[in-house]
Amino acid sequence: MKLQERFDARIDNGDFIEAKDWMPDHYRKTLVRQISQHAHSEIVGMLPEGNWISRAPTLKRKAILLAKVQDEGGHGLYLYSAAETLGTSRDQMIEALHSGRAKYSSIFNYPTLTWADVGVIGWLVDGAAIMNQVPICRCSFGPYARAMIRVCREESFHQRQGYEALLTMMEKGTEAQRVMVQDAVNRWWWPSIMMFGPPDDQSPNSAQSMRWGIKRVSNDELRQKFIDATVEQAKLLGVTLPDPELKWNEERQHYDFGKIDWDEFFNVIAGNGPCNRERLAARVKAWDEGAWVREAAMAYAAKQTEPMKEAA
Amino acid sequence: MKLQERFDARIDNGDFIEAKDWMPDHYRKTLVRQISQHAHSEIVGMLPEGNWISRAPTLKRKAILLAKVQDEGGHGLYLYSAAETLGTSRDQMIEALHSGRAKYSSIFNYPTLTWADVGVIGWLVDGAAIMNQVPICRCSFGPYARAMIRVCREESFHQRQGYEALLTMMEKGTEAQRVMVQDAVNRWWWPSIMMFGPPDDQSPNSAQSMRWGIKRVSNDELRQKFIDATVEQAKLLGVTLPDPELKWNEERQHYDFGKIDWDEFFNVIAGNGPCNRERLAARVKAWDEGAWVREAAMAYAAKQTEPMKEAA
Amino acid sequence: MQASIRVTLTPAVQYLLRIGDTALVLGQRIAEWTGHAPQLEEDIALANMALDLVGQSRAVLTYAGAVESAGHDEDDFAFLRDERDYRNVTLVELPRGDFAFTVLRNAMMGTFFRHLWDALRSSSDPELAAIAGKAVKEARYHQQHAADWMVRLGHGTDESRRRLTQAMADLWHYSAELFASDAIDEAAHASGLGPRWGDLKDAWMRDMGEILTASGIAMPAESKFLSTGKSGVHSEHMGFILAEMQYLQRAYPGGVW
Amino acid sequence: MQASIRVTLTPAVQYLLRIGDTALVLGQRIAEWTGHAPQLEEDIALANMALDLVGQSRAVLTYAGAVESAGHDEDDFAFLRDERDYRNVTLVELPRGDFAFTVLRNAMMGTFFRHLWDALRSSSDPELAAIAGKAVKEARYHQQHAADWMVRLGHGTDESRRRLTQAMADLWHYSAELFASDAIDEAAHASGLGPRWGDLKDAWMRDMGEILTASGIAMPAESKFLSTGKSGVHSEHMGFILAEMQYLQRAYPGGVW
Repeated sequence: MKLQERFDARIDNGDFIEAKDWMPDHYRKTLVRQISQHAHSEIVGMLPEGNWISRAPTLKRKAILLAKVQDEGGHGLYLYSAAETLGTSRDQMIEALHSGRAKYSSIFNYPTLTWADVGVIGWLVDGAAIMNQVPICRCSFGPYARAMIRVCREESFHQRQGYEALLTMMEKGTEAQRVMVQDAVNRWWWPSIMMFGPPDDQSPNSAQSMRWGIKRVSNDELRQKFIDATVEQAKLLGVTLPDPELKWNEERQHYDFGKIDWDEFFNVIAGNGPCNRERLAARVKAWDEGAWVREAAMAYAAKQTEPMKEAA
Repeated sequence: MKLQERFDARIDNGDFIEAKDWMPDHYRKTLVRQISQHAHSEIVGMLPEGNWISRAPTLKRKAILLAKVQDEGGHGLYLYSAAETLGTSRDQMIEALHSGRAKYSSIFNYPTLTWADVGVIGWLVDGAAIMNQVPICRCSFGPYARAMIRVCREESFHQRQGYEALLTMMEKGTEAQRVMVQDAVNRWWWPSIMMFGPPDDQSPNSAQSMRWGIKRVSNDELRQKFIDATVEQAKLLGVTLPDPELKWNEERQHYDFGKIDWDEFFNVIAGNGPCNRERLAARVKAWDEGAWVREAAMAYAAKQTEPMKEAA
Repeated sequence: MQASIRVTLTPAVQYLLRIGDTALVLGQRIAEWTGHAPQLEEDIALANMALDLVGQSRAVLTYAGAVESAGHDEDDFAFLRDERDYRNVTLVELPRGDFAFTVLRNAMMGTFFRHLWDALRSSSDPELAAIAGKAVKEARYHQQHAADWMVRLGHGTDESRRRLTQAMADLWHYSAELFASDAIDEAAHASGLGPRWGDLKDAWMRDMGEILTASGIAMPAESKFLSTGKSGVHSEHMGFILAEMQYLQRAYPGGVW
Repeated sequence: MQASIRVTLTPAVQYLLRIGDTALVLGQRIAEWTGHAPQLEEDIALANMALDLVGQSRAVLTYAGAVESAGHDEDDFAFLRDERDYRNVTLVELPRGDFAFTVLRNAMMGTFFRHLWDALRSSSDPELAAIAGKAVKEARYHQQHAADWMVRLGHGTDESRRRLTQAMADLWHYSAELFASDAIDEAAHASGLGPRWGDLKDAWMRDMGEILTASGIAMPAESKFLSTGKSGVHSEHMGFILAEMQYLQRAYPGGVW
């Protein structure tokens, strides 16, 4: 198995695998699954925030939010392209999403109920996403790693904007606004720390992904790192994180935290979260209602190439 | 022409003509046109006010408005029934409306832009409608006359409610509310006095309708009566009617008023008013989207009678 | 005045807001049909139902204000309350959908309200019992009207059956929230204010079972989905309902209407 | 603060509000596609256009505030102004419709803005001229993007052609308002602030004629319909746009965002 050996050696050596290189089927499938899931998350993730574009409270915030959601569409685009280099078309991936075979990040199955949710998504959700994604910038598959570098740069800009929006409300706003921010934090905190996935001992695919250099850091390690960073930011912001067991552990040099309700996590993954059906329905509706547009564009493109064929 | 003579004698005598009585074709057609147009006006008239149900400023006003719009639906129902006694089905009349052959009152082609419009429609538009309709309670065609008695009673209730809503804002409200009321009066005044139709010398069908006892009072006479009554109500309300030429004429014992812009009137009738297309489109959409419901109800009803037929 | 009110959310107040808000938001949704129904008779019937629901809401919200004793009237509750303090079940805030969706929701909610008002007639509070005595008659009519249409749609055409089946797939799982009893229910039960909503489930299932059987529609299995509007965590539709409904009161501070 | 502002509607302020409001409301409508477009590239392109329009609106409204000299900033204008003081053309407030409707409206408005901004580059006011210098490039892209889609839809499938034709029937007659010059235009023309909008008609008709010819769509006859949003008499859609857009500012008096 010379190909396999060469592949393993390159992985061990920390080289990038490129799209035209030989790779094991399972590696290819794992990557397609992960990259497309990531792309789907960007696309579905446009919905909860997009929900507030028409209601943004100032024109500046409207512009920032529009630009952010547009960036998420852009991330979806690079990621679909990266996955396409592995031989699966964007339409195939979208079909997998719409049929329910492919997943997207479960966090987007929670509703955005107030304007503060938009800021909190920037701060906590994008913050957790970056924590997850930074190691992927060193992932063994080149096109994915390169897409992630650009994604992470933009995400960290979004995170700062989200935090700044919250800070404005907390520092300069009214009591009603501060209540709104705290309420949003209360609702998003636990789902955010679930974004790192199940505990390491219940994460069956992690070992293989680590071996292949697709995953670089474990779920629990990333979660701890996120919590440690976020506690400090929450203090600066003046909000309380809704976990009474959250406290500094001098010995571990980390924050201890309360028990995560993994039943909720798995229930949402299983399709029973507050917005699972609506998110998927919104995507399917946009896709189905846009079918005639895509068909028209293809028909027109075909007509443009026909004369050339005839001339040939 | 014995039938014709007997008919004329009954008209002259002030008797009611009933649906199964002989009547001239032209009389029948004129009535179907007028009653169905009146019914269509009730139905289309549900739209501009219905537009504010979801935004009514108090629950009491929401309830009053809902009840009013519901009554308009009820008026449509009696009027279609009255017209149906003349041998034209409701579906035929609706088809005539949707195809643009049948008319409805042009006043409903103006938009309701503020909450005050709802009050002003009650006060001025219902007020003008009542002025037009009271004489029809003595119309020669019995079913129409009887339907109008009920309609007029309810309309005059609506008019009082509209006026009371405006009075509340003018007397107890804020300056911003008073500005809103005056603005609505400014926009609805001229269209309201156009509701009586063109001047008598340009109203070609009036003479025949008068002769038949379908019309009892001339357009200009009704218009004058409405203006005389309304000027006093406007004073009590504390609003200005937007006509600088409006002033009491001691000699005529009536208010003089400015020149009516009949070009606008005919332009709106011709289909170019602010909302003509949208009103008709809303009705056609409701009808088309409800087709499957009506079909289901008919299919179900047919199934229910089938066993009886089989048993017979 | 246009800033939101702060509501003292005692269990009794919350219990009442759940009822008043559910009636109000359902009324708001049903009223959207006015002028746009499949036939004139339904324009009238649906407006009439919306009117009943708004009326029930007014009575209950006014009473909730008395129980809260903070000087809030029905309009303070309706127009100056934040989304997070609204306590209606999520089912009633979903967009109106097509006529099958509306008919099924009305059947589900008409049946629920019928049994709720029926139980509330024995409330330890005579005022709430009196409201319930009037409302139960209205709810019976709402249930019957919706049930009649369920049968017509279920046995009408292929299309009507397909649409009703689709409505079931979209709506049924929201029913779990109606019966998820919690501390608010326990307190109402203990004080005799009203029933635990969970205790209405059997009667509701029996009625709905009959309606579905008569319509030839299968009852779906229970899912693990549980909506949470009753505790103030709504769907994303709720914000748009309130923006529209409350706009005038918010934009004209100090207004008298 | 959440009560509406009173705007001093001098001709110059009105002229500027017409521009700023038209950009804002069109941006609001286009942004509704974000997350719901027929393909991801269009989600991005439409969000980008909305962003350009919101940006143009911010610049112009800020400048209108300076001209009015009553201390109103862009957000006072956007969020605390009554519908009757909004001065956008009616065309931009119509609901977003299907993709053909959006593409046609974008072609009409992109073409209009392109010529308006082009003329405004020679405004006697250097600040407005500077805004125009940036905006004209954006408008050119908006026009081109819409024109490309017009051709694709006009020569794509029977359905796309049918939908584009329907969009023409629904939208074209709203174009008259763009060019109905009045005293506001005369004042702007006289002071050199900007062109009479009526003077842009020939260039607009020429461009639209080319786009329609390239799309195989006939240009309809002129009608006598004239919408009037520019003078503050809007369609019934406008109130719903503002209720949604302004809700937060209205409901959180004194808020800082």
